[in-house]
Amino acid sequence: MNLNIENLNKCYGELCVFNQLNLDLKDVKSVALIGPSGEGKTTLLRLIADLETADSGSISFNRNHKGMVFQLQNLFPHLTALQNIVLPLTKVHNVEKKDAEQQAIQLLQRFKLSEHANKKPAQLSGGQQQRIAICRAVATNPDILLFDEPTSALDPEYTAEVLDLIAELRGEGMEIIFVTHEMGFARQIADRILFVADGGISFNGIADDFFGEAAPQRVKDFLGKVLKYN
Amino acid sequence: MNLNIENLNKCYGELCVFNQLNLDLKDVKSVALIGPSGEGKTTLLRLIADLETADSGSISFNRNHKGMVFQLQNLFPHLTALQNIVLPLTKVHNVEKKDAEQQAIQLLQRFKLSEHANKKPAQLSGGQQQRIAICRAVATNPDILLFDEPTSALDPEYTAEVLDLIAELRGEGMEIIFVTHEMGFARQIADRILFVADGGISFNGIADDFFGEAAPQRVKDFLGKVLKYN
Amino acid sequence: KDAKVKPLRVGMELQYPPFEMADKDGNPTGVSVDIANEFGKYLGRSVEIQSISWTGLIPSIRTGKIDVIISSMSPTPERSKSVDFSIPYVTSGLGLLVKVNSNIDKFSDIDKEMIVAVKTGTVGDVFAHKQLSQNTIRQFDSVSACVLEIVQERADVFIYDPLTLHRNHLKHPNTTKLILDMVPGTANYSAMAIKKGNKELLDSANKFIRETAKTEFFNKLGDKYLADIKELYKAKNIPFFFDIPSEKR
Amino acid sequence: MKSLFIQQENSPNSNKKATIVNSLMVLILIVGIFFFAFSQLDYVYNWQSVLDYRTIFFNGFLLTISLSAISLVTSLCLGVILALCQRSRIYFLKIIAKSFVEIIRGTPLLVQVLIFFYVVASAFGIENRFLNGVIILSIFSGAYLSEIIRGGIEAVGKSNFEIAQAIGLTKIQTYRYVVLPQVLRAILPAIAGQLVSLIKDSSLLSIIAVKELTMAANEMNSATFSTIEAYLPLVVGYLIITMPISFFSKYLEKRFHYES
Amino acid sequence: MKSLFIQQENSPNSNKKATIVNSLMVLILIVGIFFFAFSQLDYVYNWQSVLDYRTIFFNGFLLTISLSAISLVTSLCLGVILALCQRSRIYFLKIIAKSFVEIIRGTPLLVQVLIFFYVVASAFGIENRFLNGVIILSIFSGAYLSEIIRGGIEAVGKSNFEIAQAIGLTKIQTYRYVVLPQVLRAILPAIAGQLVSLIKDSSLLSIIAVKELTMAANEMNSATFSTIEAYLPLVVGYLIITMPISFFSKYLEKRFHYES
Ligand SMILES: Nc1ncnc2c1ncn2[C@@H]1O[C@H](COP(=O)(O)OP(=O)(O)OP(=O)(O)O)[C@@H](O)[C@H]1O
Ligand SMILES: Nc1ncnc2c1ncn2[C@@H]1O[C@H](COP(=O)(O)OP(=O)(O)OP(=O)(O)O)[C@@H](O)[C@H]1O
Ligand SMILES: [Mg+2]
Ligand SMILES: [Mg+2]
Repeated sequence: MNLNIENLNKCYGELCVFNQLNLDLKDVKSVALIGPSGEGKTTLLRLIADLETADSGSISFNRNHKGMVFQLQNLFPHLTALQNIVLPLTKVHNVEKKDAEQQAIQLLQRFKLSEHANKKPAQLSGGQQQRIAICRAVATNPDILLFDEPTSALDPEYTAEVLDLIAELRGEGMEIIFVTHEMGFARQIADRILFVADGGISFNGIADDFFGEAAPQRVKDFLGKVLKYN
Repeated sequence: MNLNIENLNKCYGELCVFNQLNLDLKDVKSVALIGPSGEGKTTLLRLIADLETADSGSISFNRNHKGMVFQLQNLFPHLTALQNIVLPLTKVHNVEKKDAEQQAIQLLQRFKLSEHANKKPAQLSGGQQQRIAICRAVATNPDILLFDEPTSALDPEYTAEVLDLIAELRGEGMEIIFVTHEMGFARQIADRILFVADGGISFNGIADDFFGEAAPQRVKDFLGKVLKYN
Repeated sequence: KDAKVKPLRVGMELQYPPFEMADKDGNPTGVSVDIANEFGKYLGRSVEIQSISWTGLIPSIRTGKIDVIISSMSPTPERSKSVDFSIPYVTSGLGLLVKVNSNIDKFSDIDKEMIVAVKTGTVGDVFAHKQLSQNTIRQFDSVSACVLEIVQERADVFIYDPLTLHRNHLKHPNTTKLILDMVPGTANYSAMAIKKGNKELLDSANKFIRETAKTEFFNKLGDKYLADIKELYKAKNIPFFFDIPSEKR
Repeated sequence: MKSLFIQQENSPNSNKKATIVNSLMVLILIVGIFFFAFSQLDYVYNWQSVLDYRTIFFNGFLLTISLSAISLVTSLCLGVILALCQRSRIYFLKIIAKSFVEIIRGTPLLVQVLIFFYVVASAFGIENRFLNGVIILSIFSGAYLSEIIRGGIEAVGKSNFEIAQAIGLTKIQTYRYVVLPQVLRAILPAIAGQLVSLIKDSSLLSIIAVKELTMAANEMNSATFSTIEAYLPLVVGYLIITMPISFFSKYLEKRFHYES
Repeated sequence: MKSLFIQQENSPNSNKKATIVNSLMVLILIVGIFFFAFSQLDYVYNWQSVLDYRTIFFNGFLLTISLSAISLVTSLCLGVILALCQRSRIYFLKIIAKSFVEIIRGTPLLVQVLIFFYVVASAFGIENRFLNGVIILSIFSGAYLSEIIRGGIEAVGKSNFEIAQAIGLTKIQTYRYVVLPQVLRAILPAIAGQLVSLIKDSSLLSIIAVKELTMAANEMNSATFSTIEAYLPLVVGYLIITMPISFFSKYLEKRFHYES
């Protein structure tokens, strides 16, 4: 993907999350957004996903069709897993209902979720819900997947399941941008790490630099706190 | 604390969580309950806290007055932080309203939460909510504190805050029993680790043994999964 | 000219047998229905009867949704400010319904302590407020409620038209007593109500009543619908429904 | 033995046997009270005349059913539209919807019937009484329904709108496939209550000469001088219409039920 | 200019100026429609009679207020009790409460008034009409309120009961300090709607000779045959009583508001 952001400003009332943000990414495959809480990771991802509009500045991104997965409650509570996957296919992408269902079932099979096809979200564990949400995003054949902390609401055991699935998709060549607090995962998967803080991106580089000695003090403080009890 | 459980059975309908459970703890100060999801950690803690009754068997515990903190949503949403702390003091422990408020304010000050005294839960971050819930439990001067995954719903940054507070209380001599998925924390704080799985307690020993080579295969498998992306 | 061809729309509330009532199939029938049909014949117009509950009758006539109300309505000066009344086509006094063991035998036996029941807005209501202003007067929306008041001994006397009282007395013979010869001079009339200003129809109505009164039409109606009462009235020497004194014409 | 009278803790399902035993007891109690009360009454019953007038009653019953059925649908539509207008970003629509709801809810149906039929409908040339009845009932009930629906929509979690936007649903699709089914489940009991009210409110239409059930009972009552005998079929008639709504709503509530 | 008619996205507060401008437009529209409708009408007004009957209206107004005020309190109490009974683990209480609610909601108030007053109350020797009115209204409205309250209680998160148990609150304390305040906020709009209905339903008590506001209008109407003139004061009277309830409930809704 190529992503270019120029002089972007984004404020909520008084609070300016981004102040003259500039970013230029060329030919990267997977990007991790990391940073302290409330500094703008979600906002940046939503701007990229066209779910939010900037106050000024420009974003140019060479990936059109995007699939999005949120932190939690990704599924409509009144629909079964299968219906959740089928809904955007039939209503947004105009796939025939039969074809959509078949496609969904195949996908569920592939990710070993077939037995849950007819369960409602409340009957599924958090990890299962997130994996089905990923299925839904994948089903529409997106150019890129965007994840906003897809595992932060999960038990550590389920976390591994979801991260495994994302790693698998990455392995098959799917491009991804993800917000995460799983430092180990970011290190393994991301070929670019952006540290979002203080109204901009205060680190933009590869994982080894981010976790290494050369990282800025701000990043080191953050990592110290997060990894304290690991 | 001394905790003795004999031949305890606990079933929910068909599903038997504990089958002839036996446990004998003498003179321990802090206990960590660890185990796979759905195997009975919460159930055990609730049995100890008298929030659940066993089908058969006996529990004898030499700590009467217990303070409990849950995984999330510990606070009543319609009350401010201060009111949440004051409510059990005045209504359950018959403290005068004025005294209760003063006590609560002192406690909030001590834990650096005074500025949030008059906020409702929805205006507080998850970490702040959990710390206020701990204040509430501490305010009634319990003999022991019970925690059920108090940080699993929190961002890693906030997690450190809450764990720091628990560690501080432990440091002051407060006895605790806690369910956790934070392996590092359990290792540092617990002088006894119980592995809850397969209808009983399949490991009961000190932390070094639990994380060491001598641990049973079941425990090793579990730790492998949980620590995979660390 | 056109108005002549249009059907005559007659409004009535079918809740006052045998003047206005529904037969077993729900069709309007009764004295007023026969009068309406006769009036239609007289005008050379077909008749369309609309069953409307009481509250709706007045706005219906005043906004021109119907042409005439023939529904046992009593003219009063106050009401005449809102609609025009024809000359009366029916008369009746007021009667009393009392508890079976009551010591009331005539109007003057009613003392100040007694509770009087009336139907809201009826002539009985107006009369009670004038003549019995010292008594407790309870107003009800429905005749049934008034009768139940007497049956259950909650009220002492119900002032209403004798015909209805008679029917209700027959229904509750063990708990009620009927007093027909009430007060002399409390004559109560029924007239047609017509939209204010519709002089043409009003004149026709008056002419129709005057002319028909000279025929046997009303007598036949009496025999058809009111045979039993006619005997009773004759025995007690009370003027019958269609014996309207000539000064009212 | 105890389990026959007191439901076990933590057992979500009620004991069938206990339900039956206790239902019988309640039935006996209710019948007992009424039997006692009616026996205290010195009243001569006359059921024959009620039987004679069954046609009137039956026609009124049919009219009430058809009137309610149509108004039920139209008032639901109106309720949805009003609720959406109340949430609209166009001030004019919003204020007009809010004023409308306040005025309609604040004034008696009787007056609305009178003013609508004799003033507004006349001015706009709507003559058919049945149609008038449907319009009045729909307006009245629609105002109440819109408040219920608005509350329901506001209770649907914000995340649903977010997800819908993210997967590319249009605004209309979001309401159709996401909001509506969830709202429906939340507000079913309230809706059912309102529809039951609507059915009973239809009795006021007798003042514009719509011959519904209550008017039938009144006519029967005055023709036969039998108040209690006439009103008992009325009770039964309304229960026959309203009960299925109650049961159907309870059934839907169960069917739509999912933990949230 | 556009912001005068369309609310900005993401701005939760509405523009004051726009609200005023649009309110005026709505007002003009409503007045216009009614002015047109009334002007189409060929009707001779008789306002003098309204003036003549002002004492009756005023007394009826006072009676309606006191009747509603008392019934409002008692019906709320009854609604709470019925809701708790419906949730009770004692089958008998549960079934009796559920049957009661279904029967009361399913039958017309008119019939209930008649049967209660002439059959039940007279069997039990309750004579006072005002008291009878209060009882009947409370029963009727209480049944509706209990369903609203039950729904509200069921919507309070289970975690609240857990926490309450953990910090040692008794069952009564839990309801008093935890459930009630949360329920109240959730069901305020529904409660307000029901209370407004109660006030208007009080008009049916005229059939047992309780001289409330509607009866005053009926009396004037039957004496003077001025239907529209008699019912306009009625509209005003009811709006005066119901508006404060609407506003007060909206105010409470805002005050109790907290994100959940
Ligand atoms: N719709 C909104 N209205 C007002 N403020 C908002 C809105 N959305 C976000 N903010 C604020 O913008 C800031 C950045 O929010 P954002 O959600 O992007 O942070 P984040 O880095 O994703 O944090 P977290 O790790 O907690 O998810 C926060 O201070 C937040 O309060
Ligand atoms: N009230 C209940 N009714 C029925 N089953 C229950 C109930 N509470 C718990 N269970 C079941 O008992 C088992 C043990 O539950 P428990 O909550 O103690 O597990 P846990 O070890 O705390 O899991 P987690 O890590 O997910 O919190 C689970 O399978 C759960 O589904
Ligand atoms: Mg975020
Ligand atoms: Mg648990």
